[in-house]
Amino acid sequence: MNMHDITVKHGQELRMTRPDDGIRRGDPLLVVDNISLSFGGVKAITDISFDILKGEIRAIIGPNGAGKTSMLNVINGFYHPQEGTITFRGEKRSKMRTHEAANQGIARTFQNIALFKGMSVLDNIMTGRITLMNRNMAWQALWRGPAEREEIEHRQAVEHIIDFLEIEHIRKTPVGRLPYGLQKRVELGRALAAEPALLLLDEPMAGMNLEEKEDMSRYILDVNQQFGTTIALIEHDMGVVMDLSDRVVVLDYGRKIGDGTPDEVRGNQDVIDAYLGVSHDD
Amino acid sequence: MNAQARAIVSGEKGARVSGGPDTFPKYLLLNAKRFADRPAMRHKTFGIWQSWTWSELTAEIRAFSMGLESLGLKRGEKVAIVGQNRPRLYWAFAAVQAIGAIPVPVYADSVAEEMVYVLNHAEVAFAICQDQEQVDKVLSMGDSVPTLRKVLYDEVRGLRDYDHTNLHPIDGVEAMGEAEYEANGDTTWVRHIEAGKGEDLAVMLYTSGTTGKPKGVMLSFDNLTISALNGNAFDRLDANEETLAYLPLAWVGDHIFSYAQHYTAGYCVCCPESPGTVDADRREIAPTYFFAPPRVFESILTAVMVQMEDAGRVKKRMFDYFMAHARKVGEQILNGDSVGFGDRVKYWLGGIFVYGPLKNRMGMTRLKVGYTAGEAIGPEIFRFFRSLGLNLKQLYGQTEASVYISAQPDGEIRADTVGTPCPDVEIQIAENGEVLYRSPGVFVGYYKNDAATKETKTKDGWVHTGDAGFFDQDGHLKIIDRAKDVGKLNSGDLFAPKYIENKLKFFPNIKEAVSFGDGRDYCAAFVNIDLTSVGNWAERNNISYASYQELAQHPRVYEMIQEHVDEVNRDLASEEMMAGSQIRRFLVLHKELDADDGELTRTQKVRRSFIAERYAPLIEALYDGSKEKYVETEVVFEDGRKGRISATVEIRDMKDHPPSFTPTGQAAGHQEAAQ
Amino acid sequence: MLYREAGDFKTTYRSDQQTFPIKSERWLFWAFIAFAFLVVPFFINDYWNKAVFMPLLIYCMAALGLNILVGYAGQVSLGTGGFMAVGAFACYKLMTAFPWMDMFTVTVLSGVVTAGVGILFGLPSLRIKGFYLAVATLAAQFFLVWMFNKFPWFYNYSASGQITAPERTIFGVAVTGANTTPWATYVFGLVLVFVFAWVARNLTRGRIGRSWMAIRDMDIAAEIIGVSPLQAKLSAFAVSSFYIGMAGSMLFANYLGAAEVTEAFGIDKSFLVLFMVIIGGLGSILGSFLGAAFLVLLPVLLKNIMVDQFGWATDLAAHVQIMLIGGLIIFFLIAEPHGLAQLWRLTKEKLRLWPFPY
Amino acid sequence: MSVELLNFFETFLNGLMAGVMYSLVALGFVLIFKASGIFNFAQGVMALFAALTLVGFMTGQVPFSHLINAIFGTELHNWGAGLPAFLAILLTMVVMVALAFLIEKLVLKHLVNQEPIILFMATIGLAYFLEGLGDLMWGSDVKTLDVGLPSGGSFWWEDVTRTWAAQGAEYYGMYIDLLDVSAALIAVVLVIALSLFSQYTATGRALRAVADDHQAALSVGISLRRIWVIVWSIAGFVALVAGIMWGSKSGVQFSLSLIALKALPVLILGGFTSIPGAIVGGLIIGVGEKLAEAYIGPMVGGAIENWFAYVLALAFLLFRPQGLFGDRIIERI
Repeated sequence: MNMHDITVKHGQELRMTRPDDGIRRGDPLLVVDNISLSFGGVKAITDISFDILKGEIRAIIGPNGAGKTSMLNVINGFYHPQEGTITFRGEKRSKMRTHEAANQGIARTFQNIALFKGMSVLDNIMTGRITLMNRNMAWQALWRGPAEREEIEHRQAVEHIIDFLEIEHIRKTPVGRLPYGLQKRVELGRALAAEPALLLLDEPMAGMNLEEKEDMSRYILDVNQQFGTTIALIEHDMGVVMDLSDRVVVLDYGRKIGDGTPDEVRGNQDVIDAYLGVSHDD
Repeated sequence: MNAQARAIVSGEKGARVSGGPDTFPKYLLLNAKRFADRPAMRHKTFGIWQSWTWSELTAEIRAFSMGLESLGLKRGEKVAIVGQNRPRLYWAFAAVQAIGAIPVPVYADSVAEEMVYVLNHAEVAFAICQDQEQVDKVLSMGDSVPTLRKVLYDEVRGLRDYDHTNLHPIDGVEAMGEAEYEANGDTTWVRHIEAGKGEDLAVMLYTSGTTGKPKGVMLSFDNLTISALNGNAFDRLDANEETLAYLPLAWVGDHIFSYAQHYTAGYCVCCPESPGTVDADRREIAPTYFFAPPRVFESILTAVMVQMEDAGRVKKRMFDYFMAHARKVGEQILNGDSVGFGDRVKYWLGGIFVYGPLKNRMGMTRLKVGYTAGEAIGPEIFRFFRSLGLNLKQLYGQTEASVYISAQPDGEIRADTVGTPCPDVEIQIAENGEVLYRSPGVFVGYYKNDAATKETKTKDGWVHTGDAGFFDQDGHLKIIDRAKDVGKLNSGDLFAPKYIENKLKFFPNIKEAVSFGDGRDYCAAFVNIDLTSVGNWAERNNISYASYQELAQHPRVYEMIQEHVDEVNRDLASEEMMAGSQIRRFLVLHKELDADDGELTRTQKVRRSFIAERYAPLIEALYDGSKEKYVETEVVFEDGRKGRISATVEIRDMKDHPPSFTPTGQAAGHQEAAQ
Repeated sequence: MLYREAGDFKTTYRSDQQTFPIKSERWLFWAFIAFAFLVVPFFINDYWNKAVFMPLLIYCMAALGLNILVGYAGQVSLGTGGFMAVGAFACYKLMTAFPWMDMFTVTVLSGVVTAGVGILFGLPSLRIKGFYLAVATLAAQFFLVWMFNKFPWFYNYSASGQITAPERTIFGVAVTGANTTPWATYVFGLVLVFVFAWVARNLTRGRIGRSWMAIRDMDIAAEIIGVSPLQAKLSAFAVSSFYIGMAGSMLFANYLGAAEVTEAFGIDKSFLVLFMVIIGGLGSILGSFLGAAFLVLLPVLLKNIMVDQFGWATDLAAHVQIMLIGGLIIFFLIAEPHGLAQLWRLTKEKLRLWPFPY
Repeated sequence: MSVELLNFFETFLNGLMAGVMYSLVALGFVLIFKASGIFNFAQGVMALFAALTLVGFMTGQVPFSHLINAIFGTELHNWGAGLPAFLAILLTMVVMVALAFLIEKLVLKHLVNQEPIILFMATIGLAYFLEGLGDLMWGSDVKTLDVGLPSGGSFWWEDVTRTWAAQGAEYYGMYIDLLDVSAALIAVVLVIALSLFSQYTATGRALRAVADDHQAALSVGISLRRIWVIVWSIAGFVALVAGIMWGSKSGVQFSLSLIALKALPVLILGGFTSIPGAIVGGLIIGVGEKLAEAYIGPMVGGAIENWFAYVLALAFLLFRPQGLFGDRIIERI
């Protein structure tokens, strides 16, 4: 961030994505190569490969238990696959701690809202910027000076996100008191605050009514278009997925059964079978 | 009309000193010097009140203005300004005026067709919009506004992918202006400003006339600056005021309060975060100078009462106790009358426990002067605010007058008058009761509508307000109705339907009233009860009812309404011009007047002629002496189905009060409040 | 009711995020501080200092520290007594090894030493959570007390096994030893508590505080969005122990003068401070003060009533007192599980909304 | 067998018997934790309170005598006659059930759905309260308790073991306290009884249902509050037994309440919810502690039993965070 003013005048633009990393729009940002993951002998993911291109919205779909969330967990380093490699921004990832993925520019939201219940909306979103803040404890203890300046710079950025997501009125409300739909939006805000290169959304519209879904779709599209953020999302609502995403990868029982544009996937017989078998699944 | 009414009543001599700036851009340059580091404007955005001093404001406007010129805006061209109360839209006024072009603010909530008319009629060259919504509206007009060359916008959201050949973000325009300033300085710009003169056209405000197409009221810099300076002097407003800009930009009131007075007095105008947060923003800012139409005060009062309903018993009793005391002595204390020591102590205690916190919650702690105008305010509402010690006053104004016609001087406040003529304003009452005025604020004319101008403004500068009114014994103007609606009873007495209806509607239990009398023997009325209010009353009194109709026709409801009508009659009897038109008979309508049925306009105004036709049998019954009448009415339900409802409606007789308008009889009704 | 917030608006982020955003509260706060600094020192006597003010200051410090760990970072600790002992013994060793050192330095360094020990005993928190961790911190409590008992080096081989504070001064004024005056120790403690309460506020309002709270509220999500659990948890243990160590040092050097580890720093200290934090309010700096005040003042009050007023035997009074305190703790937890700070917040909210109920 | 080996066995055996006692106390914790999610810190004080009450009944003390005397200026101390042990135990049991009832009524009922730490703190408050109450009712002096359990060393066992020593070694046989033996036996019986109770009685099954899933248990009509009273009564019973045994051994005094602290490492080792965990964990801790005291203690100056158990449990936990009998934790998000 390079905003030094204490007050933000109108129209100052917020940069939501990281500085250019040499990857051009349309080139692979993340490549998943032959990943397999198992828990105590139970295979959750078997030999999956796909890529996510910079600037696209990539959907990961599949019936319940297909391994979608596990896949996201692998991408952001929470699970460590037994086999296969992940290449992010051209670098092959070695085994790392979970929070390092965030440092590399991967942010995400969660299927079951994972906000920090004891904190306000503002603090939750500020927490999203934790990887971008670096004043040490001595500065923090003194506060006046560098720590406060840093805090204010980031507050400005966060205020832009609050403005973007239209949650000004709940800025200082503890998140626990908010209705579900708003919590989802705050969670998106927290992920955006990290200025991610890759944004992972785990069922961003689960449990929402039609209106809320439309709102959320608009925000996702706006994020993608306005900030050029690459997005990978899991979603159950097929209509939403097909409208939003540029390309879709389909999982079933931990295996990849389809990959391509929404239209290609729609015509794929394996995908149709998989979904027919579980058509009752929301 | 008697001889006194024909006389011209004049306000004091105005405060204008010759030699001062005569246009707003000139004021801007002056303020940048005299108030350089004082706050000029604030806007709640990104969580705090972003603020600009006068010198910062000037820099912004200069950049904006020079950018507009770079874009090709020429002297004399019109620029539409569309949106809510945003700093940049206010800046746009001065930026446009600086290069001699004329701003034309447009109601942000008007639909595209209305907007097309205004933009076309005004022949705008540029349109400055707030956001995507307004830009879409303007762009949707396509070629139907052939003069339109450029569209500017404030908020970029959603507009990124639009074709930007003729669409510009204000940011970009300011950047252009800034670059120009860096390169060539601002001498040309300042020369433009100096070329402006007081008699130049400053702004065009379109009035949404009740009939016909909107008319473009042309106001000159002189009109506005003189009116504003007079207003400042009248209420002793200076650069220390803070106001909240929340009313439509296109409305003359906002133009005076948030622009003309802002520049002439040099005070700070605060723009709310969004229309939905106005209440909270007002609480934060606590304006010292506040203006609102009666409905705003009404909704504040309603909110107070509703919340107090849910308060604990002790708190509620304390509230009631102190509010009763405030009603007793609050206004007297505010007016500076002598009040006993004990009462003062009690009022002081009340200030700590109730009035202070209440003002704090309403954001009126710092209020120096507040105005209500636009229509008549309910006396109860008016008194409520005044009894808390808030200096709320009434004002009578018009777009054509640059607002100020008459206003209440401090200490001479009454709920039912609109005060004495403002400084530099002369008023006379015409033969038919119509109020005429003449002042420096009188508009130049209607744009491209000489016929209408002639109709409204006489050769020697008198303007027809279209309102009927009279001066009372103390020289205060009282407005009774639209002049064309005022009729005569067969007895020759004046019949002012809206005046009577408003008196009825001041009772919370009465939602709507329609009175009849023009060309008849006596005055009679339909009354519509207020379901919420009467419903609550019924609940408290254990009256059960199954429907609106049943409640409306309940004998005890009738009794209650009868009392209200009687009180209105007593009130009317105390007024010289109205004593003859007391309500002789009334009925309570069995259904709620509804816009879906065409009985009300969409803005909730009564459609008198339609009602007269639809309920002809009832009106007939009002005048044929019958005790009740059976009616059937077709209604449209909420889901669009049609149906019929029928009822037998009771009609009640009232007796007249003897006239009591001698000065000694003035004690009646709410007039006791004065002095 | 007493709040007049209208017109008190914020034009900068700095003023928006200040500690007391409401003007009247700011005034109240500074009036209180002025009273504590400018009035109390002139009227304080030995009884008030020993019975009320010093314990209050010391436990405020300890409660602040524990609240950072339990309330902000969500790591339950029952080792407070042990960490206070570390502070006390560090203080003793520093005082005797470096007689020239002034007491501020000694106290702060004792805190630093304790912070180191705290990090060590905080390591298990990386693997275990909740009650398992709470019980694990008991290991610290028992081990540390045992250690200070068993190795005479810690108490300089004194025959009694006690540590005794020699006289040390600040600006020539004695704050430890036999020649202290009540106002000197009081002001010394007050300055420390004031400064470090301010530091605690600063630490909890920014990045570090948020990383603690994130770990507390949802550790996995916190980790995924980039909070390093290692840093967050260990820094919480370090900072918390730092405060508790200083409190231990003050308890020993400025208050008791002489201490024996099992008696002065037993497990009941751990519980006492934990009670303060819980009754005061988890995750609230104000709560730490309120909790400490409540549990320091209540026994004084009870003792005054029962022993001085009723003339009961002290042991009987002690039994009634412990019972009452236990009962009151339960009562408070039932009445307001979020502590006195929450009670204060609710009252404040009520007063701000006055006369409206919402 | 060498003397060293025999000494080792002796230590081991004593450890096992101490371990059984630990298990017993730990069991009280586990029962309550399983059924209500409460980490009942008052378990130790409950044992003290039970023992105090038992002694009070047996010696015929007047409850609250100090308080009454202080207020009314009387000189009450003793009824003049005590109750026989059997009757006193029965009566104490009634008191403990009443206590459980009161705790549910006055405390737990009002704390439903609170966070675990709040409940935990409430039990610490309860511990303070009971400690004060016990002292207030019966006085804080050290009392002896004798309900007729055998005590003293077993000569028979000494004789038997003396013969195991290698020829010519200077060995006088193993020492074993009969009180420990009987306590261990009673504990074993109690543990078996509790296991059977929870396995084969309707109430026991209800208890387990509640432990598995509160919501589900509620929805099939198990009254949570009744369950709580029962669990706390059982915990009171366990506390009584523990109180009798520890009280008989080392007198009834405040330190008796510290047995709770002994049981805590057992809990982290065995897991808060596992009955077998409590038993096995208790034995491991008991044995480990005695061995450490005997073999490590002398190296560091002794008296390490206070903390050794904790460190043992902690070390264990670092390598196996899910405890002895827990399943491997897969973290989900």
